[in-house]
Amino acid sequence: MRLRSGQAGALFVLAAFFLLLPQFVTSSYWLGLWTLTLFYALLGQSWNLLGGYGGQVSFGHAVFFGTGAYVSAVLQVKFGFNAWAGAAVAVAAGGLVGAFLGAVSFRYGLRGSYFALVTLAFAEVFRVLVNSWELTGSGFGMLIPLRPGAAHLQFTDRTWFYYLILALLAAACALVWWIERSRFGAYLVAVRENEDAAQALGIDCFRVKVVAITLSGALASVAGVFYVQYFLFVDSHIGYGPAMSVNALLAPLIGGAGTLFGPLIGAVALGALSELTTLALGKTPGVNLLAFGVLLLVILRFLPNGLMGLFRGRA
Amino acid sequence: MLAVDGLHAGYGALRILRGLDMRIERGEIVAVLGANGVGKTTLNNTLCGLIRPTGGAITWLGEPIAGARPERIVASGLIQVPEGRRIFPNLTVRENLELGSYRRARRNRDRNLERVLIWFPRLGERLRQQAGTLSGGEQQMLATGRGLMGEPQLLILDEPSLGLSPRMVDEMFGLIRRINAEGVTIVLVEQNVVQSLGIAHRAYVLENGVFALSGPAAQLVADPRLKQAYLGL
Amino acid sequence: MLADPVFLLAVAFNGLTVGAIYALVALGLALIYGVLHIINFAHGSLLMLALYAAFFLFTLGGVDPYVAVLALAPGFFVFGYLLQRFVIAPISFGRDTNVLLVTLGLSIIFDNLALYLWTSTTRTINVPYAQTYVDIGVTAVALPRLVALGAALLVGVAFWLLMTRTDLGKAIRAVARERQGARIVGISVEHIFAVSFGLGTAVVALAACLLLPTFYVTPTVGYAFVLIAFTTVVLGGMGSFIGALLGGLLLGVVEAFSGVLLGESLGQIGIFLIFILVLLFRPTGFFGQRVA
Amino acid sequence: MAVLEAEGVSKRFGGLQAVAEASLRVEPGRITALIGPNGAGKTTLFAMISGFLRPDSGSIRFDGREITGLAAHRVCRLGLVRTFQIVQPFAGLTVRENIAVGGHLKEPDRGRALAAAAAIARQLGMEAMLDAPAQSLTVAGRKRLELARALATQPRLLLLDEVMAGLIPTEVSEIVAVIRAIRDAGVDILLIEHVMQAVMSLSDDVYVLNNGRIIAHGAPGEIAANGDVIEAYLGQGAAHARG
Amino acid sequence: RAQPKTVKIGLIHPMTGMFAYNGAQAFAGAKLAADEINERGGIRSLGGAKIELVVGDSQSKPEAAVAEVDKLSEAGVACFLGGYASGIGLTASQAAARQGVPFMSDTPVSDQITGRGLPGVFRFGPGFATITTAALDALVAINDAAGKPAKTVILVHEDGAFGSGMAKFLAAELPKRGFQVLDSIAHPTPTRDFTNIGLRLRAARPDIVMPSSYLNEYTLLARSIHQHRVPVKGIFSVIGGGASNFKFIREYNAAAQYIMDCNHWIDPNKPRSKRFVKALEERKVDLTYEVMLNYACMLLIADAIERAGSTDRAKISAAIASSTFEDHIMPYGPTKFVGGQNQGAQPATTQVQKMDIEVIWPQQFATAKAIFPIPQA
Ligand SMILES: Nc1ncnc2c1ncn2[C@@H]1O[C@H](COP(=O)(O)OP(=O)(O)OP(=O)(O)O)[C@@H](O)[C@H]1O
Ligand SMILES: Nc1ncnc2c1ncn2[C@@H]1O[C@H](COP(=O)(O)OP(=O)(O)OP(=O)(O)O)[C@@H](O)[C@H]1O
Ligand SMILES: [Mg+2]
Ligand SMILES: [Mg+2]
Repeated sequence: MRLRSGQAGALFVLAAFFLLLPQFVTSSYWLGLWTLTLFYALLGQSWNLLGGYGGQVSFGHAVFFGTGAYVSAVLQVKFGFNAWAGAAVAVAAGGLVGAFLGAVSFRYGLRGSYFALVTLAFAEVFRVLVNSWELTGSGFGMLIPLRPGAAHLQFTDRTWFYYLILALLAAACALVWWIERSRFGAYLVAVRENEDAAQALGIDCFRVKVVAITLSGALASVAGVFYVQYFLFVDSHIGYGPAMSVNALLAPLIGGAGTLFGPLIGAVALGALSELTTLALGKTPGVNLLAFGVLLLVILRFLPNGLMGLFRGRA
Repeated sequence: MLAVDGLHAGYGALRILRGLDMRIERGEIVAVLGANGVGKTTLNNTLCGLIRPTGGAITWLGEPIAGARPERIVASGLIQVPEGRRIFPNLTVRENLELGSYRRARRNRDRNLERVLIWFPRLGERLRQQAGTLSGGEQQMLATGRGLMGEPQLLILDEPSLGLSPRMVDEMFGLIRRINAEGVTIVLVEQNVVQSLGIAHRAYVLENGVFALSGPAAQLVADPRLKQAYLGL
Repeated sequence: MLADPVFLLAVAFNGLTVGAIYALVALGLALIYGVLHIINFAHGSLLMLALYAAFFLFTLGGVDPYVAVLALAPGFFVFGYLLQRFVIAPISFGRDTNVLLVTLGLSIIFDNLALYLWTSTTRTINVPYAQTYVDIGVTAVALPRLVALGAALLVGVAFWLLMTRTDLGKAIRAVARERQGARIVGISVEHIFAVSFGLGTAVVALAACLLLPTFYVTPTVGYAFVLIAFTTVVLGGMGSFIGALLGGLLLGVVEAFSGVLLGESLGQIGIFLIFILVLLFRPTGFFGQRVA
Repeated sequence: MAVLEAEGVSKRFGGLQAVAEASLRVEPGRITALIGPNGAGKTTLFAMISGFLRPDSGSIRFDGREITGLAAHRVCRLGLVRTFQIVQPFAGLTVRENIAVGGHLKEPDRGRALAAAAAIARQLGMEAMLDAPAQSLTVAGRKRLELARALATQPRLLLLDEVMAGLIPTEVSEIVAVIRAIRDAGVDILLIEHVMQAVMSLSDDVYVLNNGRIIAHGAPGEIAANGDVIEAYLGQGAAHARG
Repeated sequence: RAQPKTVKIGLIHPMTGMFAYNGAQAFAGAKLAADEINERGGIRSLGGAKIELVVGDSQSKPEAAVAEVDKLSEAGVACFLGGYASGIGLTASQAAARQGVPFMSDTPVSDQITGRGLPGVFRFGPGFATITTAALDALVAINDAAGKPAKTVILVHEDGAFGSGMAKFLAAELPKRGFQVLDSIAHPTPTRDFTNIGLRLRAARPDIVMPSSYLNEYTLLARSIHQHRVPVKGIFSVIGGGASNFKFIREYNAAAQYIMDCNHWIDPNKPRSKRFVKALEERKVDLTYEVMLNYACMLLIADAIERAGSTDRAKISAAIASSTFEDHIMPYGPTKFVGGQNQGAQPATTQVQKMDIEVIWPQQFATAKAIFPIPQA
């Protein structure tokens, strides 16, 4: 299937916007925000692949994110790996954790909320483990030594981080776009809709789900690697805490789960929302978050299909 | 007993019923016939309050009920045995039947349960089985039994013979007659045209959102238009 | 130390009393979870609100938490009922993922409202009986702990009776799986949802009243209990109340022992390992049933 | 050689012997029907043949190959496909997408699978609904969708579980013609049906299952006259011929 | 000369989330100092420019802290103060260094804060190594003075950077000082129940329990030790969240009695400290170490700006680095930064005695004598 001209146009505008953004945004604060937004979009896209397309709702996506972050950090700090090599291993590790988690939970036919809670529990197990293990820095967390230079995946000019995350997100979107149009994607969606029927049509549901969770895990660990290189620090709460799991599902759900641009749109919307509320009400601690919560409900009330529902409804 | 005037209903922009008129008298068996997807089930669901009509009036026992909440309609004795059974798969057969009298006739629950089990002995053998594991036909019996547990004044049966063996179909039709004889008014939606017309007093034929034909059942059986459209003769 | 049976019994019993609170929080969650099929992210925040309510009743009105429960349980039932019926349901349009987001939004609102209204200061109450000990042979147990254990057992059994013996309970279970069918027999699905949410919230209020004498209140206090409550629910089996009860008690004991063996910190792993093991070998939990 | 051979297949649910020592054969080029009272175990037998349930005992061979206990998706890949009595659509997908999922078994390309889906829909008279979401179909529409999806996999043997329930007589005749055409295209068929009009006119071979056991086997005419079958299944009402 | 009317100081405090209480306390301390400076005429070398505090809520999360650092440095803050927890402090100070804005850490104890050699990152208070060494000195001295009744120790600590860090140092050092470490018990934050730890302590019968936890857990732990009548000779905590919190002492006086704590604390004998304590009472702010350190840091920053005579960040940074500021409330000598770490920084050891918190060590700051071992009733 080829792109229709409208889609191609939209894609072009989008690409141009993001590519040229650093030309206009000189504030490092704003550039940082955009970088974080794209980071959330990437994390959200990884969740979207499994949860949105595959219908396997995970509440513990931190388990992949944290693995990416920790593996790359540990390899660099404790084993002297080059950051790029560490990143490659970390992404593979994220995929592996995904495959393992998928293999055990899907083998027993865990579905729906059960699966959600199992992922949550796995994230918790990992959190407790890295928090007690000497190798992972236990309670201290992992601090990556400053070593500026592209060779170490550290950039003093943060514009490069922005382009890095943009490229990663674009790659993730391309992957999802390709999946959407492939047999695998059709199978994934079929499994989401009805496993019995899928099985009857010759689909190996187990395999499809395991492949999906492996890809999703690898993508989330890309986000983890990025986080660690960007902030040069990770600890158990950041890596495996529930907050990151919530971040992973928030953007795609707000934007529109099971849609290509849902996570990006969701991340942008959430970023804007939290900026606006902080700007308007940041003086008293908590009030801005309160307003954020209220606005979240308002969005849901009027856009039950997520923001992508807006576009779809019109089309 | 039930009067439907100029009823309109549908799903969103999709208009299915476009001005139905219908009268049901106490004690009747009325058959509603129509090809697949013309809107028979939509009509039933609108009568029961599951779908809000977009126009027209429904008068039940002298009161307007168009747009009323389904629990109110059930409480007043208008009960349906739905298409697709809609039994509670996670409850036992017994619990399914008990919930049939959630809104009505709770007091006579034990007596009614006994009656239902006489009509459907198979259910009696399976009282503690999870309803979701019943065979297709057994589920149909359960759905019918559950409807009867509420002591309906008007019972709407949406394809009660679906998935039943020929012998059970006969029994089902016999049962419908008996229930009717006990004073329950019946609206029967069926694909089994010949047999339904065999027990119905009157019938309506739904086409393109309106009733294209109606009249006494005996008369309709012989109607060439019906034969042509439904029996392919 | 580990060979000392008295010590082990003391640990076990203590685990039971802690598990009782888990069970109570989980019972509420199980109900909401079983019916709405969704994780109520606001559960911890509701616990927090109930703790504050009990706290202020005590400090401002001099009402003992054990007396306050008589007002708070019904009060929170109504609160939960209204919350579901007029906030969660209309906003979520009955969609699972949206319910999830709505409860997430609610928890953000409640937490920060509490922070704004009552600040982040830790608050505790001092009741005389918190220091009263009951000697049960192997160990001395604080009275509030015993009360909590008793209450959890009672509520667990009451819930089980409610769900299996009453029409309301059957309706709740029916709605969980077949909403259209429920409407057809005259069950108001919206009402049942709200009742379930209300009941779940009421139990949380009860848990709060039992917890307050030996615990503290801060705007984030709920998080200490939600994760474990989720775990309990799955362990016990979805929609099973006896399961939630036993799951909670078991987790309390497991936590106690693994805490003693591995240290409280790593000991948390004990809980999750049990959880994962159970899921692997009995994927539906102890009492969960699988419907084809 | 028979396409499908089930021998002494049994299945027990708790205290209930749902299928007991049932044996049947599907001969190539013929349409075989499985009938029997409600709860006789027909669907259960289908589930075992298609790999959804593992039989307690007995053996099932497809094309001479042992498939007992093989996973459902593997059975399907061998060319044995079932439909569900209690329909299982991919509710959120359109009819076209539903059918294409079946088509993907043999056709990796998305575009071609979607095109093939449209062709099958046309064959079954569903082209008007191609872009409707499956959840908006009526029960009869969903039954047809079951058939369409199964057909899209280009099976060797098709197991149809009450695909005609809920159709009016004219529609039954249409589907009967469709099934004949499928058979003529070289697909063997085993079907469960309560609509006797269809069973009588379609099938070459009839097996009757009662209480989990095969109680009769023969040509449709013989079966209709069989006293046991009348007693257990057809009922006396069947004496006055229907349809 | 056009002088700026205000000098902006960015406060990176956790105003929401897990550490909201600590953030609020920290803010109160900084605010008190800023108010005092402004009342007394602001920064004189800048023509009486007032100090304007700009709060950046770190939400108890590093990402948010970094975003706030970026935002505030663009808003023109001259210097940052804050961090609270080590993870936040590490990332926030790094971001500040990137922006070239000096960063004064308030309470993070990880020695990595200044150990990374980031320019412009300072810590006024002591780090792990200093605190533990001081704690051990105090412990040994107090034990010796009592005739060495205590020989065995159990460590109880929260499992994050701060508690684990403490425990690691102590476990390595205690044996060298003649104490046997029977056990080291880590617990998460939050921990729901301390009964098991109480039971375990009672079974192991250590002479001394050394806890390092945040306030809520500390409170539960102290209650558990008290309730289970763990027969200890002393409770000696290292940065115990509760032992130096008057709220805890008021509400659980019996459980708090005789607890010793080696922590950030003021020198109570200085006149400025007395004014400080009074001012806090007037403002109804709990007297906790977050308040003290932020107050002291704020004064130090103001002094540096005064000397720099400019809001230029590099100049302020240089002024801090060369600071010899003395007029603060902490029991430190004149300030002297080496590699960002204030060399004079040291903790005080306090003990709860009746309704008060008395300083019992180092001797030159002491307000009371240590009561050890705990008198048996
Ligand atoms: N939820 C829905 N959303 C959209 N369209 C629907 C929905 N339910 C039914 N329809 C459409 O409405 C029309 C009428 O459906 P209805 O179920 O009332 O037909 P019916 O006469 O009962 O058919 P059948 O004999 O197959 O049961 C059909 O074309 C169907 O596709
Ligand atoms: N999982 C199960 N647990 C318990 N009993 C079951 C289970 N599945 C099926 N049964 C029972 O096994 C029997 C056979 O069921 P099956 O669905 O095979 O019948 P069937 O012949 O297809 O009937 P119908 O014509 O009504 O569809 C039924 O009595 C049913 O209640
Ligand atoms: Mg219908
Ligand atoms: Mg069947």
